[in-house]
Amino acid sequence: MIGAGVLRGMGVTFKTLLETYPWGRAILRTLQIPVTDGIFTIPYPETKQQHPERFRYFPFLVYDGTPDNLRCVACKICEQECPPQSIHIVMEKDEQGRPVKAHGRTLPKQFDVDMSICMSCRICVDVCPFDAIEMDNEYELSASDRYEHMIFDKHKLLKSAEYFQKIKPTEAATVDQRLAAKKAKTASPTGDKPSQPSGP
Amino acid sequence: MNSLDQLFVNANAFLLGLLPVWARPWISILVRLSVIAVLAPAIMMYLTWIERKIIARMQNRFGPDRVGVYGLAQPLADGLKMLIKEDIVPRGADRLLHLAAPILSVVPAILLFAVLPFGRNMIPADLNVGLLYFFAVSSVGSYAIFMGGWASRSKFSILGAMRSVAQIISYEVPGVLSVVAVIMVTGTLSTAGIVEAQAERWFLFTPWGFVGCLMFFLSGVAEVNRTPFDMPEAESELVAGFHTEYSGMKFALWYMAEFLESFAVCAFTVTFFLGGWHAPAVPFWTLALLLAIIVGAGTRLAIPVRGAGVLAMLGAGALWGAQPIPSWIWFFAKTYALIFVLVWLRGTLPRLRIDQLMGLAWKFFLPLGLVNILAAGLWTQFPFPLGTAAAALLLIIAGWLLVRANAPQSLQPQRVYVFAD
Amino acid sequence: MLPPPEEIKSALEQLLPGVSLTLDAGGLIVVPNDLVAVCRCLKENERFSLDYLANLTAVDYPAEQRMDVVYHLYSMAKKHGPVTLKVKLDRNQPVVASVTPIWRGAEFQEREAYDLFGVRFEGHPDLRRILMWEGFEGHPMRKDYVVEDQDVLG
Amino acid sequence: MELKAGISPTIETQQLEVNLGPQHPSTHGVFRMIATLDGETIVKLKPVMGYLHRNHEQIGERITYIGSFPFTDRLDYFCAMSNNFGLALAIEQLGGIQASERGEYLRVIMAELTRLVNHTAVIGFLLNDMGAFGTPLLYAFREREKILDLFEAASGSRMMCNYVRPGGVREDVPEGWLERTRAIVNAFPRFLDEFEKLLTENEIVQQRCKHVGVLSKELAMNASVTGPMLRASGVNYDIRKVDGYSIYPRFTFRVPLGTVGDVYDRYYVRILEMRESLKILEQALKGIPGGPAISPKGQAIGKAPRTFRPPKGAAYGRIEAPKGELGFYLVSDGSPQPYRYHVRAPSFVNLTVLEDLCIGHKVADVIIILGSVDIVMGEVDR
Repeated sequence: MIGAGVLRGMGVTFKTLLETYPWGRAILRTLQIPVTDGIFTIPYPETKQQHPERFRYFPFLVYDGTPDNLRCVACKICEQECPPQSIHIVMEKDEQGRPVKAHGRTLPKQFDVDMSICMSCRICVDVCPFDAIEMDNEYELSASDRYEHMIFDKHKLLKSAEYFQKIKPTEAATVDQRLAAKKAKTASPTGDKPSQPSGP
Repeated sequence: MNSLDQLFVNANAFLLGLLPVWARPWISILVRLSVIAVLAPAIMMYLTWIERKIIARMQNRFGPDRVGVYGLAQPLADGLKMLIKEDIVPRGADRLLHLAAPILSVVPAILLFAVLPFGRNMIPADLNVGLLYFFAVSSVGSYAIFMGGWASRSKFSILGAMRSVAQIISYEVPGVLSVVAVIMVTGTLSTAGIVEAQAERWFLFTPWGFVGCLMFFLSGVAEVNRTPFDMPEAESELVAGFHTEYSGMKFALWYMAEFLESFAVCAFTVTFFLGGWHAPAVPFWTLALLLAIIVGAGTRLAIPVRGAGVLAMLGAGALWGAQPIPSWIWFFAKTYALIFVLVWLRGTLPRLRIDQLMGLAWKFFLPLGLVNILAAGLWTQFPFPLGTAAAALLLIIAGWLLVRANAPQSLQPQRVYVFAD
Repeated sequence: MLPPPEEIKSALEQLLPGVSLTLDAGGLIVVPNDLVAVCRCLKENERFSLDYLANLTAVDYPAEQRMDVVYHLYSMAKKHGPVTLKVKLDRNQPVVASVTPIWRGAEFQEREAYDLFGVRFEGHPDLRRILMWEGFEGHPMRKDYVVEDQDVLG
Repeated sequence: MELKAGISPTIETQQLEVNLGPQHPSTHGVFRMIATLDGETIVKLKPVMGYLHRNHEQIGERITYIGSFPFTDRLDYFCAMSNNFGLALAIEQLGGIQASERGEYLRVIMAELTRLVNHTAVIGFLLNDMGAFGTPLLYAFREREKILDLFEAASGSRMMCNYVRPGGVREDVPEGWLERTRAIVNAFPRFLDEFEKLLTENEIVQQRCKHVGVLSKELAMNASVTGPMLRASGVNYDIRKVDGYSIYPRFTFRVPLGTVGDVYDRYYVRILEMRESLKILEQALKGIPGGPAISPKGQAIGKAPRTFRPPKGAAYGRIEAPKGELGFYLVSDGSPQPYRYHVRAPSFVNLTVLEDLCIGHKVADVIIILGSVDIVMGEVDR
C-alpha cells in the first residue's frame, strides 16, 4: 500500500539509531535482527586510525647509524623521474668541482623536497637504485607557511634505518635483504675498495 | 489534586497571594510572559541539540560531543557564534525589510505558546477561541518568509520565497480541515476544552481522529518547511532558499522561528489528537511491569545489575501508584516523542518536488479532509460499533480512491529489468 | 565481425567512387573534403553500421607542418572493433568538416580539439572554447605553445 | 524544440537566467550550468566547464609512461584503480607487454572493487541531491570506507592508489588481504539489501525519479553515451563483454539493462551492476593463482621508466570504467615520453546529452538528472 516504502525506509534508520547504543544492539540481538558492530565513525584526536604498514605520505632519506652516512649518492634519478618535479638535489662538490666522497660514496649537499608539490606517489622509491629514499607514514604535518615549512631540506628529511624498520617491518626486511645481497656481491668478487654501485 | 501535578499552579497562586489585590492580574501576566520568554529560547536551543544528536546517531556518528559533556553546551556555543558572526546585508537589499523579516517570523512563533495547555489548568491564556488564534498567528509566518526572500534581492531567495508562500498557503487548508472535525466533536474552540474532551479516549484512537492527526501533523511539517517538504530551503537547488542572504543574528532568528514553529506544531498535534496532558489510559502498574520486563530480559548486563534494574522499575511503579506522573510531564513527553518523529523524518526522507507537494495538498489532503469531517459526523451520530466501523470504512475507501486518482503509477508493479549476457 | 582494413578500403572505394583512401599502420587516411561522405557511409552501411564514435582527437606534428584529426569508430549494434580514421590537415589552416551532424557524440570532443589545438570544424552547431575561458588566446596543446615559466623550485 | 510543460503563451512572463554553479552545493565539483528558467521550468541549459582544467594531457607528454600513472589517479578521483588499469592496458597494447597471471586477477579484483566504491558514492550523492539529509550518503560511505581500507592496505593510499602497472600490479597484496576482501565481499549483499529497503520502494524517491530526464535509446547511442547511463536506456553495450579485455571472458556475469532510461533506471541499474560485480569478485577471489604479481618486463619498466621505449605507432586502449568507456590514445615516437597522450573521459562525453535531458523539467529535477549522469570534474576537465 502507498507509504509502505517510506515506513520501511524509516525502519532502517531507526535500526541504525538503535545499533549505535550497546543497549540498542542488545535489543536488536534479542529480536534476531542482524546487527553491525556499532558506530563506524571514530573521534579523531582521541582515537587515531592505525594505518596499514604500506600507508605512504611523504618521502624521507634513510641513513645507517649516523646521519652523515646516508645511502643517497645524489644520482638525481628520483629528481628526473618525480612526476610533479618536487625534488631538488645539489651534489656535494669541492672548490675544483670534483665530487666529494664520504664512506666511499658521493653525497648530496642539498636535497629539498617541496612537500606542497609532492603527491606521495612513491615513484621515487621505486626508481631509486640505492634504496636511499622511503615513504614515511607520519601525516600530521600542517604548517602555516608554504615556503619556509613545507620545503623539507636534507636535515629535516634524514631518518634512521631503525626508524624505517620500526614503521615498515616487512618492507624494511626486503630492502635490507637486497642491500645485503648487493654488498655480498660487490665485496666478494673485487675484494678491494668498494666500487661505486652503478645503476641496474 | 496532588501537589506535584499542580506544583507550578500553587507556586503561582502563592506568589500572587503576597501582592496587593490590584497588582495581581498585572503580575500574573508578567509571570506568564517571563515563563514563555525563558521557555521558548531554551526549548529552541535544545531542540537543535536533540536534532543534531538524533540525526547523527541515525547516520552512524556521534553528533556534537566536544562542547560540554555530551555536547550539551553546543547550543550556547552556536548562539554565541551567531552573535559574533558579521551580519552581511547584500548591497541591493532593502535594508528595512531585510531586518524586519526575521523579527516578523520569530514573534508569531513565540505568540503560539500563549494558548498551549502545558498541564492541568496550566495554560498561559485560556482563550475560548484558542484554535482560531493558533491558525491566525501561524499564518503570519508566510509574510515574513516572502518579505525575507524579496528583500534579499537574489534570484535564489526569490525562487525560494515564492515556493514557500505557495506551500504554506496550500497546506493551511488541509490543516484547518483536519481540526474542523475536532471542533465539531468537542464543540469548543478553546484548546483547554479540547483536552478536557479527550479525558477518557484520545481522539487519535478514533478513525477520523487518526486520519486527522496524520493530516494535521504532515501539513504542520509542511508549514514549517521541514523535510520531506523543505522545498523553500532546498539546499541542493536553491543554496538556502529565502535565507540565503542572511548571516549572524538574523539567520539565528530564522533558525529560531523554524524550530519554535516545529515545536508548536508537535505541541498542538498533541493537544488536538493525543490527549494533551492526559496520562495514557494504561494503568500505571502495567507500564512499570512492561519496563521491568524490558530491563530484565533485554540487556545482556550482569545479573545483579539487571536485578537492580527490575527492582527500580517496580519501585517506580509503586511510587506512580501513590503519586501519578504529573500532567505537564505527560505533555512534554508526548511532544518530544512527536519531535523525535519530526527529526526522524528529516533523517530519512528525500524531499518532494514543488509540484508534487502542491498536488499532495490540493488533490489528496483536501478531499480526504472533507471526507474526514463526514466520517466524524458518522462517528458522533451512530452508537459505538456501527459509527466507528462506518467511519473507518468510508475513510479507507476514500483514501484508496484518492491514491488511485493521484498516483496511479505507484500502484503498478515494479519495473522488470532485463539481464543481457 | 569487422573485415580487415584493406577490405574496408576496397569496399568503401566501391561504394563511393572517386574517394581517395590510403592505408597507414594506424588506420585509414581520408582526404578532408570527402570525410563526411566516408563517415556517413560507414555509419549507414549495413555491413559496418559504425554507429558509435568513441574518440575524436587531434595530434600536432609541427615538424611536418601538419595536424591530424583521429576518429575511433565502433559499432554498438554489431559490437565490433575499432576503425581508425585519420585526416591530415595543414597546420596553419587546420579546417575540416564537422561530423556532429552524423554522431552527436562528437559535439564536445570537437569543441575540445578546437579549444586545445585550433582545428576549426565547419558545420559544428556551437563551436566555442569548452575548457578555456572566453578571453584566452592561443591553443595550449600545440607543441609550440610557450608555457609561461612556472618557478617550480626557488 | 516544443516545450513539454504547459506554458500558456497568453501570460506575458519574463524568463529568468540563473547560474547553477560553479560554487553550488550539488554540482559534483566545479561545474556550472547557465539555466534559463520560465518560472520553475527549464527552457535552456548551457553547461560551462573547464574550471578544473590542469592540462593533464600536456603533462603526460612531458614525463615517462610510468610517470603519468599517479596523474591518472587524479582523473576520476573516485576510481583511481580503474583509471590506472586503463592506462596500463593501453601501454601493454602499445609496448606489447604481457601481464602476469596473478597480476591480471589482482587488477580485475581492484577494478570491480572500484566499481562498488564508485556506485555506492554515486547513489549516496544522488539521494543527497534529492534532499535526504546525508543519511543514505553516510551509509554508502560506511561501506565504501571498508573497501578503501583494502586499497590502503594493498597500495598505500585510499584514493590515490597508483597501484596498477603495465604487466600487473606494483606490489603483491599483503598476506591476509584476500581473506579480508572475501569477508567484505560476502557482507556486501546484506548492505545492498538494506540500502534498497531504504530507497528503492520509497514512494518519494519513485515519484521524484520516475520519468524524469528520460534518455531515449537512439539519442544515447548517437551521442556516444556509455556506461550505466547507456545501459539504463536499454542498449546492451558493456566493454567488458564486447572487447573481453584482460581476463573478463573467464568470469560469468550478466549486464543489467533498464527499460525507460530515466533517473530511476540509472539509479537501479547501478545497484544491479554492483550485484554483478560481487559475482565477479567471488569468482576472481576463488580462482586467483600464485606466482609473481608483475611480469619481469613490467618489473624492469617500473624500476627504470626511462628504459621503456615503445616502438613508433599509436594505440587506443579502453576499459569499462564505472562511469563509462575510459579510453587512452597513446602515440609513441620511440622516445620514453609519449608523443601524444589523450584521455577519452566518459563523464565528458556523457555530458553532451545533459541539455536534452533537462529541458522541460523543473530546477529540482536538473540537480537529480546531473546526479544520475554521475560526472566527476577531474575527468571532465582533465
